[in-house]
Amino acid sequence: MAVLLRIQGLVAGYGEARVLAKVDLVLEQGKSLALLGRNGAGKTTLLDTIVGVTTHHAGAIQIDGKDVTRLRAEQRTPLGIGWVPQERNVFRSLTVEENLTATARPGSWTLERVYQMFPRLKERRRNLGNQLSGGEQQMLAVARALMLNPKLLLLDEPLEGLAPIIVDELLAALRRIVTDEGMSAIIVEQKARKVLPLTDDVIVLERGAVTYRDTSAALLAAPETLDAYLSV
Amino acid sequence: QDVVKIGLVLPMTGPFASTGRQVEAGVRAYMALHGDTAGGKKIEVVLRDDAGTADQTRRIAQELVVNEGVSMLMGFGLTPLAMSVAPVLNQAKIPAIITSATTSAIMKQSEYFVRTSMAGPQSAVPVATWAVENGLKRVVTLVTDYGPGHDIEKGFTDQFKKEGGEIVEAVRVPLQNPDFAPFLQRVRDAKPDAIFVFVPSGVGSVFMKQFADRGLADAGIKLIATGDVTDDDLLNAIGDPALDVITGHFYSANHDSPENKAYVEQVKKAANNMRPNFMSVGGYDAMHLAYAALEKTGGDTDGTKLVEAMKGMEWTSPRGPISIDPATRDIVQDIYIRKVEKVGDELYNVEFATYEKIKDPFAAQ
Amino acid sequence: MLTILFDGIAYGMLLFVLACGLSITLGLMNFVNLAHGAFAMAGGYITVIMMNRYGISFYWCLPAAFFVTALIGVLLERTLYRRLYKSSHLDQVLFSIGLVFMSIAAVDYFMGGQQQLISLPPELRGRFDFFGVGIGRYRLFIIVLCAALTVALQLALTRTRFGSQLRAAVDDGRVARGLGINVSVVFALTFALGSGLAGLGGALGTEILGLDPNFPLKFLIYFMIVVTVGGTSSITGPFVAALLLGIADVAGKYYVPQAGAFIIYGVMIMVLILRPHGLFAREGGR
Amino acid sequence: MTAALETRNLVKRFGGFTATNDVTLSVRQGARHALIGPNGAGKTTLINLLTGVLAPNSGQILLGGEEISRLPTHARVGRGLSRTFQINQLFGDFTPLDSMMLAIGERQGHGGMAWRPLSRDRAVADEAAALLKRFRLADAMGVATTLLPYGKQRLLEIALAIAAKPKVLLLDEPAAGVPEEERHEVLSLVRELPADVTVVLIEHDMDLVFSFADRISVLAQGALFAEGTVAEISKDPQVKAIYLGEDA
Amino acid sequence: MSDKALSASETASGLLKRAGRWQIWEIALWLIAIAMIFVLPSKMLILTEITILALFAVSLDLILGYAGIVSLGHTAFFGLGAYVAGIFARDYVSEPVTGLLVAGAVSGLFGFVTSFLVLRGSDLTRLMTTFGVAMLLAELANQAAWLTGGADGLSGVMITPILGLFEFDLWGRNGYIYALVVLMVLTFIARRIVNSPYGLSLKAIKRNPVRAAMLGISPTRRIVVVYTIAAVYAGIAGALLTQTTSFVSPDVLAFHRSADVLLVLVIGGTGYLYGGIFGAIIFTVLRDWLSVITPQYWMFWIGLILIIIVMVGRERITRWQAFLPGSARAERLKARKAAEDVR
Ligand SMILES: Nc1ncnc2c1ncn2[C@@H]1O[C@H](COP(=O)(O)OP(=O)(O)OP(=O)(O)O)[C@@H](O)[C@H]1O
Ligand SMILES: Nc1ncnc2c1ncn2[C@@H]1O[C@H](COP(=O)(O)OP(=O)(O)OP(=O)(O)O)[C@@H](O)[C@H]1O
Ligand SMILES: [Mg+2]
Ligand SMILES: [Mg+2]
Repeated sequence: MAVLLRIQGLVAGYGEARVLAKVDLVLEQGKSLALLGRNGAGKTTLLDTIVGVTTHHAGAIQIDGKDVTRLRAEQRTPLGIGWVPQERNVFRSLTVEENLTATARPGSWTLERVYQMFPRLKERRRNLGNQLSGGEQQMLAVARALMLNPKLLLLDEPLEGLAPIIVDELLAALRRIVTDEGMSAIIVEQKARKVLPLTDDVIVLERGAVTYRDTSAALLAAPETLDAYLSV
Repeated sequence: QDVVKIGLVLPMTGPFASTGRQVEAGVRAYMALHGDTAGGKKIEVVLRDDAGTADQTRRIAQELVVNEGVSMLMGFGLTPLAMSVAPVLNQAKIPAIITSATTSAIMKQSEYFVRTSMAGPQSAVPVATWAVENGLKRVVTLVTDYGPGHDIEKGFTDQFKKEGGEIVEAVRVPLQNPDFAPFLQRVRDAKPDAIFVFVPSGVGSVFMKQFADRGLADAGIKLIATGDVTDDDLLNAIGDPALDVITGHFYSANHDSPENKAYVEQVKKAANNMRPNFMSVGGYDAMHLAYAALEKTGGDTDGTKLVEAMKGMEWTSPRGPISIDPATRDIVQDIYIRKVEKVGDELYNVEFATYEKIKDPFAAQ
Repeated sequence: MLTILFDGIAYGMLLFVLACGLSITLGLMNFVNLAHGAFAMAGGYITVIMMNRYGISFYWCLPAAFFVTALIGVLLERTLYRRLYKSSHLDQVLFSIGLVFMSIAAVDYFMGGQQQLISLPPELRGRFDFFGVGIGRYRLFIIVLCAALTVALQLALTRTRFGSQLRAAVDDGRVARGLGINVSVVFALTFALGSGLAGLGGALGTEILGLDPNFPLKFLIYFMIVVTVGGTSSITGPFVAALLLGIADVAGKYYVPQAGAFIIYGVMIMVLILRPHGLFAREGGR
Repeated sequence: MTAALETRNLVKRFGGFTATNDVTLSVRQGARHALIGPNGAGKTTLINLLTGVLAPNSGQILLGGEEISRLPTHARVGRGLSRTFQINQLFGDFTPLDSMMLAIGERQGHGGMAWRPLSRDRAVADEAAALLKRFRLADAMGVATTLLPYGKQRLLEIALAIAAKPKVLLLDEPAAGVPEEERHEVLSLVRELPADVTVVLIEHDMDLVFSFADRISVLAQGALFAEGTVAEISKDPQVKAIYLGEDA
Repeated sequence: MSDKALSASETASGLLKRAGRWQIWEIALWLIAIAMIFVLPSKMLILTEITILALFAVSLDLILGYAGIVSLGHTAFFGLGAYVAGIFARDYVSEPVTGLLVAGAVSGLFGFVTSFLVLRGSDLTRLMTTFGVAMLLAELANQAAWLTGGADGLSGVMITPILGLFEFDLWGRNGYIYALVVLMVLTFIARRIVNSPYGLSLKAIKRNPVRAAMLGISPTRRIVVVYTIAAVYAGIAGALLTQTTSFVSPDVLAFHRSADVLLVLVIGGTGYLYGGIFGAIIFTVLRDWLSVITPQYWMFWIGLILIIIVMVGRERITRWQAFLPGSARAERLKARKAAEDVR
């Protein structure tokens, strides 16, 4: 299978500060990856670096075989990146619908389709971004990323603040998207046990470096290892 | 050779910068035409900008006195600016020649003020007389709402009523006023014979255009004004709307005398083809007064002696014959009634009647 | 009576064209651009130079004022402004005031300090009577032009994707870029639009307001009042505010001239006491 | 016995949308009460109404039997109401120490003292230090809040609410963003509070809710949908259908 | 952290003490200001002007730097103080210290009344309401000519010697000493206020009003108080201007003064009280120097300098403080380092 994302020796951070230390990563098309680690391990930083909104210090990033290391964030998106930032960052002075359409790209994900997935958003579609409940904002952020019709979906704690029933639905939907539509996904999540059953591979970050990588099934099968990496 | 320093304090920046520019041009023109020595001393002018702010004026004046050791002060673009230096003069006992500020009240603040610009209503009074003589009986006055405006309104009104005219309405326009429409409409609706106007010169040009645009002239309302409105410097830019406007003032760049010809030429040459206006002639005459006083004292720079020397001084200025009233230290001058006409390609205030030796009507009160 | 209303509307409209560029940069881009008046002044001087030096028709001057000022805007945006989007409002104030000072002195140096005046084409001069209402031709021209402009702007900013992208970029530039919006282009274009409009306003305003190097400071306040009273979340807000203030000011000065200078400030304070975020603030909007 | 916190027929509308629909709720003193419900059910809105961030369209709020619906936020805090926010609300460049000094000083009514140097408030400083230590923030007490890792900020958010020594503490998703393994620890700090402190918890993590709460209210579409003990709610088929899903 | 061994409460009180401690550069600044009396006797007038502007800016810093209220009409209080001092000296008592107190009181009262206008709304709203108040006051001063002298200004203000002892001389020496003493006293008071629990609560309101209210702070009352104090300060600054120049013109209420003081404060930096003082020094000296060199075009250069200041970054310019031992900024840098350790 084709390699969608290849990261080599990546060092990045904020301004002078270096958060990531030599991260290597390969993700194939149609595969999903769980990205785990404690608070402050650098998970968000890694996603942000793939998107292109952090300071890059060294290393290379390839998407779909194209070197994007030198490209700015807005130049990378057209190559097929869909991003759900950790803090949701819904555009506050845009309505729900404007939030969805402002950045949308043509493809199979349309307004109707995301509304179908999140009926709640359809009900609130004339609300301004900052008048949504926490969970609604989370849904909007995911829907917004889908509207970009990406090849690679980057989800930073997408389950946070969602009702249990929605969590289940969303995870099931993500699974379908990855297997049926060949979209790839990297999911950062605190609730490791929720996402591992649905992802193919997993890596664990610690202080900006990858300290564990295996298939998700393997990690699930070894609960002690999981505890060792994730508990305090 | 000894140096006598003259401190010239003017608003060179800010909304009144054009006053400063004109006065400075007048001062420089005088020195260009008459050299830089008087009474055996070399004259040096120290120019400072007060940006039209009274406490700056005062500080600068005080600094000029204590640090630069100037023997005379000169300038002061606005009434409050002049007012603010009065305490300095009284303490330091040096003369200050006012080149621009016009209200009557200033002169009482210090024995050391001498004025070569004009006293507020000086030019308004003859306009009132002329108006009545020429059959304009019902008049609306429109002045800018500040000291000089009030003075002029009163000067005009008093004289106009005395001569038997009727003031239909007195309108005051705020100093910060972008649009004259409501005021002009009010004037129009009052249907007077004429409107008498005083607004500061820059604003005057805007006023003139709006006056023309609103068709007041077509409605049979004549425009009479003090010369500020048809400022020589701006007259060409105002263009045709200014034609035929009647104003009374002490200076026109078109004044027919050899002194004036030389003066206008010199200013144009030195200041980028700028036409001198009534403000610059104030600066020119201030320099003349300073030179003449120094000649008279034989170079003595004692302040009291200089002021004494200035009192009663008479000379022919580019504006015509003028003198300093020994009692009030204020200027006595002829006021001309002028009409805006085309002279060659350019517009000028053409003088056609003269009221001689006009004093500040309020000085006696 | 109706004449006063008409004059008020025209004055309000003029205020609006002058201020709407500011409501774009301040309201939409959240940049406190006190140099807005300097752009308006640039438009004014472009008109003056074109008409008085080269005798070009007034009608050509208007688009020229718009485009040349917009170009100046873009140049400054690319070189200077762009570095300050993330700075605090106070930094922006300091910077833009600096720009105002420089522009005042520079214009003074090149053009002189005196009032600049233009002569309108004859068909725009004077007035005509319409059922007893005196209508100034030029004022009518301003009203028509501004009304068209307002509608166009309102549509452009609320109905187009560009409008959404602009607001998104302002809300959160980092995430906007991460989602593929070319924030710097969006900002540059918007800034160009804002300064172009200022230039157009300056060109239109020269005749009525006069033009001298102090223009940027003298009128800044009026622009700010319009934008504040209208609220910063839309274009219609400032539009209505400009009309309200224009009419209140003109009518107030006509009927109670003694209180002339108090009116505009009084109205502003009243509105802001009742509606602290301006007349048309969206709840939760900026 | 009067309830610690009570609402009567509380209604809040945003335009035509009813976010809180006639909610009548009673929480007894010392309760560990959880408030759950689908996204957008109106939980945060309810907390905002209770604390005075929003004004209700109608209805009443009673704190310890006293009507507080018309009081401004700070007055409600003064009467013993405190909360954390769903999204951290901290003081940017304040250090945790500054923040705690502020919170404790205010509780003791020192906030109006303009003439006493902060450093002379020894008692307040000691209490602040003790509380910071309890929340594992002692090492970071001199560091600007924004520079702290998210988890620490979350702890500070909760510590601030507790510093007010509330009678009723409202927690809006306190564990959001905290890793699975640390969540229980956050709540254990809350559980350590004196037994007479009433706690109302909003949370979507059912493990936490079920282990923490003794009573649960379910909101849906702005209205009270169900109420009962943990056992009752967790088995309620309707709650499962609209909120919990199958595997809870 | 080096002091890990210390108990938490000792660390805490250590940190708190350090925050309020007198810094070397502060003391140096005041000593230099005093030394000026002997070193630069010919510059007393401009030094007085700086001192007055500094006090005015300190007053603005109290509301802007600490409570986060931007004002474009702060000169309302300055001007009011100036007029009150002038009228009071003309009609009642011409002794300056009395006048100062009266002017401060009247200004403070006006500040108290108008403070209710700045309680709500965004920055822009506050900017414009304060501005509007100042403009209304300016217009009032212009219209009430019987009291204020209108546009001509209030003349005939005779100021008798300070406390009956020290006369205002032409060199401005006593004027400077007088203004400096007032500035020092008021700055010390302000310093004490901002380092108190009350000061802390102001800073909190500025940073996050929602949370501040949730800690039981009533923003209204705190803001009203600080606004009133700032008004007193500004009024006293205005009175100083009147007394050292024995003249008041409507200019004291003009817009450019509000703008200038804002510029001054922003140049010097907000929120540490001395910003106003440094700003006043920089701004006045620069302007005076430039306007002597080029009376017509000094604005251009001031503008350029402002832009350069912003472009280089005010932070970077004021960073000099960090290199002084024991400064608050040095502490902050150290804290930043400590933050890394915590991770
Ligand atoms: N804007 C920033 N500037 C400087 N440092 C930052 C910034 N954002 C994060 N950091 C630091 O970078 C490190 C990694 O943070 P990151 O957010 O990537 O971790 P994370 O694994 O996503 O943690 P969490 O589980 O809390 O989301 C942390 O030490 C954090 O303090
Ligand atoms: N200012 C507002 N204007 C309009 N609607 C609003 C406003 N604030 C909230 N809402 C709506 O009210 C509803 C309730 O929101 P609330 O934040 O109380 O939900 P919640 O129960 O806390 O949900 P979550 O679990 O997702 O945090 C939401 O649908 C939201 O869109
Ligand atoms: Mg993260
Ligand atoms: Mg919520």
